[in-house]
Amino acid sequence: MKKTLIWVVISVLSLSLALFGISCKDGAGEEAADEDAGITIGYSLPFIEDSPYTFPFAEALKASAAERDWEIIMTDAKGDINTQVNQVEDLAAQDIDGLLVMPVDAAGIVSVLEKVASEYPDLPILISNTQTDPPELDAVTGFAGPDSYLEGKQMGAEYVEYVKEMGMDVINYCHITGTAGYGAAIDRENGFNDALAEAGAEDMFNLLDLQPGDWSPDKGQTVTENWLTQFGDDLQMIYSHNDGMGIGVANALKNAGLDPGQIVTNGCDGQTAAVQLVKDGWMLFTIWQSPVADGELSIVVMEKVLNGEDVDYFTYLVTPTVDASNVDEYLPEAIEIWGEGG
Amino acid sequence: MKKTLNTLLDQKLVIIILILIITLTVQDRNFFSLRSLASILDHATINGVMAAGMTILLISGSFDLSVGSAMAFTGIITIMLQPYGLFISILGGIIAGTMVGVINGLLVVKGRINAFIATLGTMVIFKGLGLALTGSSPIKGTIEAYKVIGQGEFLGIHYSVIYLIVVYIAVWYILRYTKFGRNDYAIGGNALSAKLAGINVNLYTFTYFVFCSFTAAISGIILSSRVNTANAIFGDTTNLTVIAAAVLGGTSLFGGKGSVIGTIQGVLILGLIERAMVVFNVDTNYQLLVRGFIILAVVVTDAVTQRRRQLNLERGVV
Amino acid sequence: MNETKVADKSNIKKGFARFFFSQAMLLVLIILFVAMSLSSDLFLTTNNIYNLFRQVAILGVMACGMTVVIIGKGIDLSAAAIVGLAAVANVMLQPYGGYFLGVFVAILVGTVCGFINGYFIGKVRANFIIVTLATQILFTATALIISEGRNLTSKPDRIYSFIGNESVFGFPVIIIFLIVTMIITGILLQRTIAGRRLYAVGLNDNAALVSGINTSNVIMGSYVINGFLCGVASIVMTSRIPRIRVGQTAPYLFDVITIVVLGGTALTGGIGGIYKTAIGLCIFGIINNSMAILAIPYEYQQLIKGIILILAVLYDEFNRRKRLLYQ
Amino acid sequence: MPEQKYLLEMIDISKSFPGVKALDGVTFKLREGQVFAIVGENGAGKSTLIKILSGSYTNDHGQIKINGREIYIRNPMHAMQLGINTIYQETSLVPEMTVAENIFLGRQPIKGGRIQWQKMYDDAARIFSDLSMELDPRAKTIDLSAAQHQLLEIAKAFSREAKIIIMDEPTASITEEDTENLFNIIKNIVKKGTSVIYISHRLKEIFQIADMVTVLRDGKTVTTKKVKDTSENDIVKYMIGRDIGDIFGEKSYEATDEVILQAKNLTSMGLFNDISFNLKKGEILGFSGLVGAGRSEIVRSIFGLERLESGKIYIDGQEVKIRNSTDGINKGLAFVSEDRRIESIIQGFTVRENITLLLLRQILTRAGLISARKEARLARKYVEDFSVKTPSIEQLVMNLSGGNQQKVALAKCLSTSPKIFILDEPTKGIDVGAKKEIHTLIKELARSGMGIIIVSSELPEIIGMCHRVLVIREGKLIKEFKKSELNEEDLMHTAVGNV
Repeated sequence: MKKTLIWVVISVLSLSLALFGISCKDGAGEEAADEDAGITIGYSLPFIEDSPYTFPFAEALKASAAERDWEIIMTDAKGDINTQVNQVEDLAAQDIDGLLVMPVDAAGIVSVLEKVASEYPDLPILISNTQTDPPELDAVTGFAGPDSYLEGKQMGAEYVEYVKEMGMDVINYCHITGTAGYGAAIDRENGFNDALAEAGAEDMFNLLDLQPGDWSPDKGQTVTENWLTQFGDDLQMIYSHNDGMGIGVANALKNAGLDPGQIVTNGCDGQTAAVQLVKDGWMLFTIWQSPVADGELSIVVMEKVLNGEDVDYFTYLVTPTVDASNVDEYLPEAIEIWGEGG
Repeated sequence: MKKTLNTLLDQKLVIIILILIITLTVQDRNFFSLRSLASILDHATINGVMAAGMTILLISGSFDLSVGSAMAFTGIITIMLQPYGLFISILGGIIAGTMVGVINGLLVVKGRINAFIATLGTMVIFKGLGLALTGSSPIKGTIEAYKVIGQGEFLGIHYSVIYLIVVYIAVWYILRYTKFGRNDYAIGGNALSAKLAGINVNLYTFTYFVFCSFTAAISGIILSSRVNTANAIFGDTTNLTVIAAAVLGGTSLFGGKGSVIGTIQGVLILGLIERAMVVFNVDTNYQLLVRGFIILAVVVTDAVTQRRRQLNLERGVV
Repeated sequence: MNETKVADKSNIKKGFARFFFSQAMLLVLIILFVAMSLSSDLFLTTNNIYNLFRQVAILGVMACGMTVVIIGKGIDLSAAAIVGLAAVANVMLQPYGGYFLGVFVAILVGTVCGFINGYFIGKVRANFIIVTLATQILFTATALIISEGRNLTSKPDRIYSFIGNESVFGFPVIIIFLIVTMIITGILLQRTIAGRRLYAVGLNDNAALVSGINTSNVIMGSYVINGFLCGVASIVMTSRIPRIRVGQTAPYLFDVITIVVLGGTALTGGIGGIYKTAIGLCIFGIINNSMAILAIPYEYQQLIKGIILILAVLYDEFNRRKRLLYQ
Repeated sequence: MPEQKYLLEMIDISKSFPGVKALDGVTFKLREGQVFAIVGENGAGKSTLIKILSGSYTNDHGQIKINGREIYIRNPMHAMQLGINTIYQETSLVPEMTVAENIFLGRQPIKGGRIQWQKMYDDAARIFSDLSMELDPRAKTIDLSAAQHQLLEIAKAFSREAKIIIMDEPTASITEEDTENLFNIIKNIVKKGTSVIYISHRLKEIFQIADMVTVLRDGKTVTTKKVKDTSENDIVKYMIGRDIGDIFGEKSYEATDEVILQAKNLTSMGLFNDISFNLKKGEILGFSGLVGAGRSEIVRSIFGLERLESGKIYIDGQEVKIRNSTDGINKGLAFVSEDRRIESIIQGFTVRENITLLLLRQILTRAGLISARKEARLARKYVEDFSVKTPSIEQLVMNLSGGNQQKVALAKCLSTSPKIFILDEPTKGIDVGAKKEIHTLIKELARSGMGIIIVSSELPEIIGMCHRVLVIREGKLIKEFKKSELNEEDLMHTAVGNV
């Protein structure tokens, strides 16, 4: 009795639903017509709370989309490739005019991009901020964002220069990486090492230890504290993959009662605190990678694509180095982007 | 009247699903098509398959946090073994993933360790193992044919939909019509009587752990083929999602109670919510908030209705 | 006559055995400690020992709260998220009302979060795992939204970083702070009415109810205390590490649970205490620190941590069985 | 038929644990189709004997024979294969499963690896009709009453072609009426050739059902007699080695007229309604009736454990609102639940912790912390006052015997020196000796001016103890009996409603 009743209720509901669905589909035609008036683009973010970078970046995307009064649908994959694959498919299904993707996993994202491209042949797809692996895909219209591999090289070069200036013949350093397994971390590691190789300076750089810092200040600080007890005065430099960890490193150095520059470190992003540390001499340099500029870049490129202009596959974000020489120019802008203590 | 209300409450998940589907249909005219409905199932597959295994384990009164790691580990082994041919690699992957369950089972049954802590341990261990094997960077598949498993389509519908359906029918049948399944309820419901009835409680508990990891291994295969990559960080957050889905479906965390029919409903609800976030273009900053509230809402209503039903039972109303 | 002699003998033997086996984890700790001191001369330097505790201090404070909750037959999967949220609120408000406002808010936020958990688990009687799983998401989301996902810096000022980075008579304040927190929580559990009632509820909530104990309030209380301690932990954290990132606390959760369980507090409720947790904390700290000192690559660290956790628990279980033998 | 050979022989069985000699040369012989009662105080060795027979323990000495063949019982499973089935006090059924499946648990009918549900239901139905039980094979076990659980257990054992069924306190938690029913069933299975070993503290039952009775004391067999050749008082004598005369102690005395507790129209929808009564200082008031008639619910709601929808409660003439047990205790009530294991005491606590649980306020230091010294002193005092037999106050309560556990429970409740004391089944599953002590204690309390309410399914207890008895049926107050009018038959008839 009980059961039958409930199933009657449910089947009635679902029947009405089915009819409803069909009726909706009939209406589809004209709706489609007036919807095409405005432009809608989809953006698939990897992991919003994983890095402080993503947030202002997302804001910038929204802002510059709003300027062009585009509607932008954003999803957050929470660092899970499977979720991102699903979300990319869902976004594509929302009859959008353009799709932007920041991959969680450089290689893992490829197949879904190919699938979407084959299903929606005239949907332009842009990779944003983080490159795919392989970096160039037929399925994809192009890439817009920083080249984290180049940044790695850039940072490597900076250190080589520093060592040469100081006239050291060998420098003992530790290497703190981003979250193990994430694209940017791998690029910045390879880039750095290749830079040393190209400068023929491998043997000048003596790696004491490598630990992941998960992009995090606290990890950066903890790891550094351990290194200080472990290597003591042997330690001369710490290569960090981003500002967050770099700031942690600097903080540990301060607490250990060292003087600025006694052990050199670096950042990458150009967060206010980092730029300040460069100013105060705790950091040798940081790489200026403005999330705002980065976000805008993606939209600009997408706009070009939508207007049918032909763009070359890679559009890189310029990422100048911030060091003692030019730090004052960048400080105000940094505050503007990241806020006072940001 | 009260009767109807209670019966409706019994089926509240179905109702929720229907409501979600209706609202989605209203909002998105492309939604109510075979293809997009299938895509809901398709997206539910990876977590869904694991949730089925988790349900069996939960019913027996145990718990597994290591499914995520097992899934990722399977993928890694499979991709690494690909040079030795497709079959070997898949077999190897599944064995590897299932090993996690074997170890969990041994720790819990022989070592008498609390399942929560044992699987917490294996979760860390196998993630570490994965990182060590891959040098903590993703590894790419080399065999084209392998992609078919996770990406192949039939009339625009992913095979994965079929896997999901098959797994659920299989598990449903197992739970209802086999000793393996009935003993599950017996052990979860009253381990002592199970023992006295001559059921080898330890052996079965062990096999439930193995089965759970086996489903995780299947998911691992599907995922690694779907993205044709393996990475130790895959599935970091999976375990709680999977457990949440099962519990959403009315499976008790204290054993003896539950069904895959409930679980699949839980899985679908979570999937539909994800889709709704996209369709309604929920601001990314608030998507998390929504997820949290939904889970909280469900568990609270569940607690409340449970209370009412108990009260009615005492008072012979029902 | 003869019998009594036998009895005495066996009693002494029993008593000794019971003590010996009840101190299993202490033994593990000592063994680890000795092993480390031998395997690395860096280990036994004051500097390193301080370092060791500085790094687990935050976890230690959280572990106190978690112990309370677990004794009450619960668990709080949102603890780490609470710390994160409290820290964000703290640092964001400092500009407006200085450290005192910040500290106050941190504690307040923590307690409120604890209350939310407690209300749904204690009063509404919803499943604690799912509730705290949900609130974990909620708290993280809130922190994300109010901080706009940015890294925040609490001004590195001597007053504020006093707890985290200063020392008195060469002894790090942070460690004193940790010890004090543990002592207070310990007293709360062992020597107060509330504590005794918590154990009662953890062991048998029906009997507790019939004995006129308002179990809902006790359970709720345990979560509130945990929330409060999470607030405290967030203060320790921000004072030690002025730079915070939303979500950086996430990995703390499993560490904290590991610590509590390592100590031997049972997830089944009513058994355990701060003394055990303290041991668990030391073991965890040593493992952590030795990994670094012995420069073990990250991938293997995970592996080893997991294995040690399992071995420790196995050993503890083995001893529990032995101990029962001598009951 | 004397020359019929024995089905089961346990000869000169001994078993000792570190320090204790639990069984010392116990011998007893069981014939086919016999109901054999084993009685003895707690700690007399009954449970050890049964545990040996059901394979949980192994005897260090002596031999066990079935049909004259010596056997060695390895474990519970093996015992079952030998046809020895034990029905434990706490039922061993799976709540979420159907009745039928519980019967066939672990041996469901299978064809081609597929469980035959229909067959299972049919077989179950057949068994029930065989034993003339009224059970629905498709019903969920969780919805069954305590009595039905017992029946189901018997059916389960019977379906296993048990030669011997051991029943440990089967009537502990069921009403007199269901007991009758149970006995009929037992008679049925005995007719079918199964033998029953029956353990109970309720001597009356033994005379209703058993053919033979063996009395154990301190691990030794005191005597084995045909039931018809002995009397209740003899057995009690054998059990405790002395003549205690009337189990319920010396004759009662008059209560005062001063009303201490008054209940007006207590109603809780679906449980009980419009219950009004009053309780006098020094009076022992009994609540009788079938289990599930609402007796326990009424007293629990007075103590604040269940919600009252309407009605007023007055203590010493003052109206009081009792929302929860805390209020109850503060208003001078004390309550001992019928379920010792689950509700009365905390098994994982030591004797000390249990006793002082309600008194913590009295043993605080100036700093407001619990003083270990004061606590220990207090605990020792109560252990002595209530003559709790325990090695030390640090002993875990779970290691004490039922009687001593109940004493601890009483000590805990009385530590608040209540005005009104409510006891739900105070002597359930407790051996005769401890029973007597508890009854005497209750009477002393009453004499000292406490108002006492006893809920009990044991009519002799009710009659022996109470000044007045209220009979509850289907949630209504049916009749009030004065001491003078009390007799088992009337009480029983009123309770089941055939007057």
